[in-house]
Amino acid sequence: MASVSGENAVTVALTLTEQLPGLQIVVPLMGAIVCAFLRRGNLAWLVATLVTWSLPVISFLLLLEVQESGPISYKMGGWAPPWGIEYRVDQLNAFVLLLVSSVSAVAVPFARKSVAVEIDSDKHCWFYALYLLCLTGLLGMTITGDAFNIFVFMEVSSLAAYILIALGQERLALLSSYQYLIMGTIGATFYVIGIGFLYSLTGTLNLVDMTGRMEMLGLTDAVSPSMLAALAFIFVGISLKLALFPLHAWLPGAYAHAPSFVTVFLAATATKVAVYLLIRFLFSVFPTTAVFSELPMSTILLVLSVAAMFGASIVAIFQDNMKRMLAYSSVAQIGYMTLGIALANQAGLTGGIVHLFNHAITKAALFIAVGAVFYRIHSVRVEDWAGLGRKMPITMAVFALAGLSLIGTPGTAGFITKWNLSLGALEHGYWWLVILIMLSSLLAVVYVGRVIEIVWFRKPVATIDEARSPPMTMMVPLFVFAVAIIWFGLETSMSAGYAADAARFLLGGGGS
Amino acid sequence: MFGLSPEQLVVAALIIPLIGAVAILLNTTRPNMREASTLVTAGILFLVVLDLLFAVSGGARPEVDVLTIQPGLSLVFRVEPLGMLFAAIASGLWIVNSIYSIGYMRGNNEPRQTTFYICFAVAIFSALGIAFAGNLVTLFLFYEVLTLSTYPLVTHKADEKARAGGRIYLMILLGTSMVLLLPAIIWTQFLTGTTDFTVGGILGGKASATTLAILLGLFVFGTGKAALMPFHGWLPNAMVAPTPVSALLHAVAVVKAGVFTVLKIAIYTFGTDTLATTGASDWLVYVAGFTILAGSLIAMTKDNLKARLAYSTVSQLSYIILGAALANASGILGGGLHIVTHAFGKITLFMCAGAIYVAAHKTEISDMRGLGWKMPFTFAAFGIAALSIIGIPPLGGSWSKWLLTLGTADAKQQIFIVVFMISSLLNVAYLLPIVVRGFYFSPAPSETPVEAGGGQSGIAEAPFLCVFPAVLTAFGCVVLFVYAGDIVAFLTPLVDVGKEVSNGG
Amino acid sequence: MSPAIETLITSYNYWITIFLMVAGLYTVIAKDNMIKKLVGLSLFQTSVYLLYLSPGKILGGTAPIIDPALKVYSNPLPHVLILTAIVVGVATIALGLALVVRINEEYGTIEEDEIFETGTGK
Amino acid sequence: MEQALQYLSWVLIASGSVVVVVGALGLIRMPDVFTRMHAAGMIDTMGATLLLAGMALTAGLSLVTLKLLVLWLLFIFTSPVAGHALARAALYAGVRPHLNDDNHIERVPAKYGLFSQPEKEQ
Amino acid sequence: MIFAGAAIAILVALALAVMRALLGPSVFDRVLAANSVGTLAILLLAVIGFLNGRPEFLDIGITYGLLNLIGTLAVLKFWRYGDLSRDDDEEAL
Amino acid sequence: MRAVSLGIALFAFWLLLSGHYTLFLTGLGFASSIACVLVAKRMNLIDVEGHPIQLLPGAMTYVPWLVWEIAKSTFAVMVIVLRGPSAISPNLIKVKASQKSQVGINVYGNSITLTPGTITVDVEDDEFTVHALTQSTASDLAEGSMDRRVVRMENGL
Amino acid sequence: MEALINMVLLTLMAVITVGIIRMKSLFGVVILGGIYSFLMASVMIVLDAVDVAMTEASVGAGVSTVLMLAALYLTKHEETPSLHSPAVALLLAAVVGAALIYGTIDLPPFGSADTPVNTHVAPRYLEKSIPETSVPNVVTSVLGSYRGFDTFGEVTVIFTAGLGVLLLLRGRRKRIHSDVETAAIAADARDAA
Amino acid sequence: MKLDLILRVTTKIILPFMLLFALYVQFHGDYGPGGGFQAGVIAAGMIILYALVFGLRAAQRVVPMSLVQRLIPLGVLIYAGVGIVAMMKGGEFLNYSVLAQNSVKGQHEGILLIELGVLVTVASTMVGIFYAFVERGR
Ligand code: NA
Ligand code: NA
Repeated sequence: MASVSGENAVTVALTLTEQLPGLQIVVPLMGAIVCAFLRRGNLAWLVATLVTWSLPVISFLLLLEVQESGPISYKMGGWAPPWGIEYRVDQLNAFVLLLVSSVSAVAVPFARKSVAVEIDSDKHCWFYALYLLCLTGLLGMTITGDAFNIFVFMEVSSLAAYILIALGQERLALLSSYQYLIMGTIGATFYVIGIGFLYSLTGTLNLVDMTGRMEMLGLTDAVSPSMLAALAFIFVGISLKLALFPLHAWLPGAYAHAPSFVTVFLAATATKVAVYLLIRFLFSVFPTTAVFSELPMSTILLVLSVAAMFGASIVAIFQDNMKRMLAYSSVAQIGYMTLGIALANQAGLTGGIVHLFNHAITKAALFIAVGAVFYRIHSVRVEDWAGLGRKMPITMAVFALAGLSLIGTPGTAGFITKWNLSLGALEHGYWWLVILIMLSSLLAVVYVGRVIEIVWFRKPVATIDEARSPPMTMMVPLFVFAVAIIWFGLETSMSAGYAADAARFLLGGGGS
Repeated sequence: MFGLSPEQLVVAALIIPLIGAVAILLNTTRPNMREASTLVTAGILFLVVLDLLFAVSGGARPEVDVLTIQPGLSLVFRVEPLGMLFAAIASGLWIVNSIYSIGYMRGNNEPRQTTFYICFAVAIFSALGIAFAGNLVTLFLFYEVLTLSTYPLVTHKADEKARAGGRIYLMILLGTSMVLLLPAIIWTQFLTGTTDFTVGGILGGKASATTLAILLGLFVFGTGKAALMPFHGWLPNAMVAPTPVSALLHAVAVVKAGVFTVLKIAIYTFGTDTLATTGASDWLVYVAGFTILAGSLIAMTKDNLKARLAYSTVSQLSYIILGAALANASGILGGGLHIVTHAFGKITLFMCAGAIYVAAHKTEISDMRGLGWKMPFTFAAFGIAALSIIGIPPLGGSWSKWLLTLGTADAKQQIFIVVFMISSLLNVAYLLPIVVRGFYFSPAPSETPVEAGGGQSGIAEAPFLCVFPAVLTAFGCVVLFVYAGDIVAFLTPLVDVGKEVSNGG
Repeated sequence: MSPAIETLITSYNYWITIFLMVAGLYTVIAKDNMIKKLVGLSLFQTSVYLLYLSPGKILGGTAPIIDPALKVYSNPLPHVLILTAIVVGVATIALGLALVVRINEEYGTIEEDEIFETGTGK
Repeated sequence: MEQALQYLSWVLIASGSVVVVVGALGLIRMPDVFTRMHAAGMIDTMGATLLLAGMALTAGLSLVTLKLLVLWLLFIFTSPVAGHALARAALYAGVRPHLNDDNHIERVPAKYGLFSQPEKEQ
Repeated sequence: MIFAGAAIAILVALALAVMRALLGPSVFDRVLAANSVGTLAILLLAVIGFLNGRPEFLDIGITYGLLNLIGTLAVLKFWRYGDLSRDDDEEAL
Repeated sequence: MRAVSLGIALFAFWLLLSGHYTLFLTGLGFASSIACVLVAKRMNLIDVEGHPIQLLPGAMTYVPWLVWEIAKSTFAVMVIVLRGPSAISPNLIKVKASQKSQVGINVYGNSITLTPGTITVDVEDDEFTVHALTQSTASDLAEGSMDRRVVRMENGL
Repeated sequence: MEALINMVLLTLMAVITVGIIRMKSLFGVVILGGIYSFLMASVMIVLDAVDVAMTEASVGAGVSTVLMLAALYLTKHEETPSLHSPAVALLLAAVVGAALIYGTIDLPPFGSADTPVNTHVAPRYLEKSIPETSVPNVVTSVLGSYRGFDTFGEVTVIFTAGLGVLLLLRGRRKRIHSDVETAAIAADARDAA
Repeated sequence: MKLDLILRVTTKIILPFMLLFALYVQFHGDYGPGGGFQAGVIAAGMIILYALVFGLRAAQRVVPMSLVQRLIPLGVLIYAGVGIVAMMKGGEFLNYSVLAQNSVKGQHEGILLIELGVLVTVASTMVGIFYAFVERGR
């Protein structure tokens, strides 16, 4: 529109619909700025909540538009790609945008009471500002079509996340934050190195243009050394961010010691966006066929995924800290997502992508339940929860339900993932992989079952004397996620349906 | 009876237990109302199921498509005779078991009774879901719900032993179903593009004999509730639960759901002809035969009454699996009938065991000498049920064993006639002595029995609500002998249509 | 200049870049002192600047500030990217230092091995 | 005239270069931090002055020359401050200058305190 | 050509200063060396400008000089007091 | 008055740096100069010390003299550096500053440091502690010609 | 000549880096870090990245030094010898180094004008900066306009870090030293093993 | 003991010029190296130098922490504000061309404004971080 050339350019005014991609980022960012100016914590929470609630509306409209008329391009600053930064929404990231924004929207009311007890009151406004910044960063990484812009917003979200984690009450929060900072920065730097190679090879930073240039310059037929190095660095960099086993060391501490709301938020969104990036690069930036047929990419991912599914689950079994246990469970669950990538066929990729969503709602529910308990009894040690089922029946029931989803029981969202992953595995003839997927679920039975047993079938301990149902701002998100877990276990046109669209899109055209 | 269409009846049958569960929950603080809710629900449900039974015997095959989760993954109910039979037993025995539960739970002053009745109702709901499931996915869903809803019942006592039993229960049932059954279902979906239960089966011609044999293995071992060795361990361990729960597990819902699933898969997923022609199930005959014998032998060694009954169940379930594995008309019909006859026999035995525990606090067989004179009704009922299990006319169990024997002959597996005979002898050896001890020995002089009610020689039965149901079901065992033919006739479409299909094809 | 020397000269940039990267990464991983680790992280990040700037340099070109008298300019895009990277880097280091200060307050040490191997430090 | 200025410029730059190198050499050769400061000071003052002046002559009367003047002023203002601060801090921190006689410790004013290990880095 | 000579001289001086920075031994030796590196960097910058025929980027040199001063004073102030900004009623640098 | 003078100096500095004399940029320069003056005022920088215009006339002659002094000393120190450590005889001496103003003392102290061979190590009221590289630089300083030159500059000569 | 200056500066940077790694005094590390930045900035000048050089000098030699010193004041000045062997780190770093060397094998030659980098997107900036934005410094026009959104993100990063440092350092000290902390640390160590 | 004379007098002289230099760098980013970020660092450096020599309390009298805390988000607000105004005028976020009648003029103004935003945030953040560290030691 504004590819101006000196003279008075005739600008065609964009409609509100056309502005949506920009608004997806601008709205939360303005929210963050407003919160930074505010002085009253409750007001900041209100701003954060309203802002967060507006985001799923935007992403849903974007998704509808993508479904209807294909990828949307939004020229930041009015400059056409590859000269300017392009926001590009297609089937894949429209789904991820909706995921991130809607899960955040459901979770954000939980923050009110939780933050009130866990964070010093003079820090509330900036806490919410940082939360919105983190959200902005995640959405920005997802929506942008520019490789370097991904890095910038990755850092926005990462820095905000480091701070949010450090605000946890225990001193271990600081240590975890520091370790996350180191690992996260190494990851981001690896990513930048990889992009540096790609830029050197193609001369562009726009993802779509990059693919086009690779074809034009004949880089797609075989994987050249520089291309391989680019792939390796981007892969390792993103894997650090998504906590792919064995690069997951930062995650358990970060999740375990962050303030409850931060854990809920990060567990539900942060790693998902990183997985999205991996999918984006493997399926739509790099020459997919070359990467998957010439290189042992599938094998590497498969092995690491299975290692995550088992290794992390086994470690989770031995955790006494609930948050830490769920954090290790997250590492294991990330294995399912990457497994879907490794399978690289319609059903498998659908399973991997839909698990982004299914795991998000499941883990959000679990961590909210943990946060609600912490709000009442100030402990996340499983031993201190004995008999809690009597005192906080609904919370614990939702915990159990979400636990079932983690296990992958039919009727819950988690089942859908395993169903599709297994179909994907069978398509390759990997019947043993199906058994492995199910065996790893069995490990989830062990660690979820242990908690359920302690909570429901143990004599109450003194620590839970004070326990009672959590406040409404916690109950409502909990309830919504519980309904979502069942809903998306039974009616999947919104989850698996869109995931399948995205997978088809990725496998079909090989990219945008 | 209710003026509802068969489809509406299916929906009603599924919803009623849930409504009952809510009613129970709402009456948490009013025990009488709570128990009344249970009974009323069970009664209405039974009537609805009966209504449906008549419809089905009249040839109706109601089908309810609930929803499509994603392409190839849907929740469907489709009623056919075998499932109808299972539903009828489950809902019918629920009434009896509820009456018994009230007596038992009140008599023992058990805690957390509301949870107990709710879980019971949900378990019945899942049993009906399994019975009416129109495809493997639906069946699997309710199969898992059944496991989960019965887990709190098994762990009811909430002591370390109960928790351990619960752990084993959950791990084996969830474990086998997730690691073996679910992959089998997904594999089936992958091979055939559907998981619908179809007359004549869906796997015929879709895979090699070896694949089918492996798949059958996944299915059969994956159905941990069928307690085929080596996945039987949960059943004895679940004995820590209160007796009504044992009755539920052994007779009403859980193990029946297991063997029902095996039969259903054999008939509707593989198709008896496919199994017979490919020989995919040949190996299973031997595993089932082994379990029959091994179960009985172990039962012999148990002094704890419930443990002995548990191994008896392990053994008896494999009769049904063997019927499925034989893959011929007699085998299938015998298996189907055995579900019914064993249900009546075993529930009677368990209710008697519970009555003995409530009245005399005895759990070990060796302690029960002379108890029969104090508890004559209980021991009489026990005796009748034991004879039915052994397979002695004029009791129901004799028919099902006879049909199964015919099945082995049809399948040219006469060796299993010997297995049946040995097993029956073992049955005699481990069941009858209990009755005999009860009636023919007086208590050992060394013992100083502390009697619950009355003196040394007086009648000291358990509460009426405990004993009456047992007597009722014992009577059922007798009645079944008379009506076995009707049941077989009701089940005949299973094998008839199969023949038609095979003839046509 | 002979082509061989020219090759040496041009690849020298990459050699040193790689050396700096490896040295930085080594420092981050090997050192236990948290400030030293941050210094290593900083070195690692800084070395990336060269990776970007080197390909953008055109020998004989000058800074990309348009002057009617000049024709050949080096590529401005890597400069822009690296400006952003520098800022991101310093922001990260500042945050890391703040964390280290707090960790020192809580644990009485900034040596990772002391915290992890002797329990809780102080 | 122009030629003469050019030569003068060269002379200035050449001598500036010499000063710079000798100053840096002094940085290595002198025995302690104070004496090294004298050498390093030459780079900031005379070295910079000569080089900047030489460049200014090359540039002629232009904006560049004016900026060179600003740069020179900057050196003249900041160099002695930094040098003074350095010497003072060193002295207060206990670095003892090597003086030309043996009893130099006594010759250091008492207010700087008594120190045992003059050149140890803390 | 004379600028090339100057550049080489400055590089030699830089190398020597770097050497002193590495050798120390005291922190003040290193600060001194760092200060000299700053100065030499400014001079080198100017010389490179003349070598390339674009000498107008001397602003960068001014920036170097100012921040070099800040850095040096910060180190020294810190070394003297362990605090970067004593208030004026306390003892200052 | 001093503020106006500082403002003019700053604006002159801007013009010296700018090189782009459009109305817009010059206006910005003017505004910037005013802004800087305001900040300087807030920081209490504008006084005899912070903006010593009174020294300007004297500096006209003092600076060339100082540069020449620096040149001479540089040569001397270069010789010493080349001869090696054996040529030095470091000294710590006290020097009296006879300037009346603080700025004057400052100029003297900085001049000492600027001249290779001597460094002002410490200032206490009007007494400097000076580190001298050799006996001769010490005695040159003690002789006091620089002190007198700075006083002369202070007086505007 | 440019290339020679470049090489010497890069060599000095490598030398300084070794010094930084080996030096135990964190003070020395900070000072050497400042030197490193000056050298890096000079390399950037050689590479024609004048804006970057200005930034690197002000950040590296100014801001970083001050911040590091401030942190050192609040912590401690000396690095203690490590308890582990650096073998793993060395191995990892070597692997990364090998990957980097491998990756540069077929990168376009240094300094050449007809590489993809210098022919694809960049020429348009150089050509159109003045007509489209009237800004002769192309770095500024790309930074401010063509890729102004990146710069916006960059400002957001600073904003975030600013909030973060202030939140962390202006807050109270923590008081909860959980009694299970030792266990958690032990668990970490075990998981890492 | 009083402030060291040499430091005090010299920094007093340099400081105003340093600030002016920062503004020069800010406004000449179009023509030469520099811009909001570099200017912000130099301006912050001026405050830091002032604090180094005259003490933290003196510096905070001139630039109080409360002001810094407002300025940090203000800069981002200026930047985002330019983008949003562009959106409201019918262009994309940060499309400066629509800011004025003439797109080139719009671009020029836009760049000027966003550089101002960068300056504000960078300078205030650097000062804020410095304050935070130094205060922590008290
Ligand atoms: Na001197
Ligand atoms: Na600029």
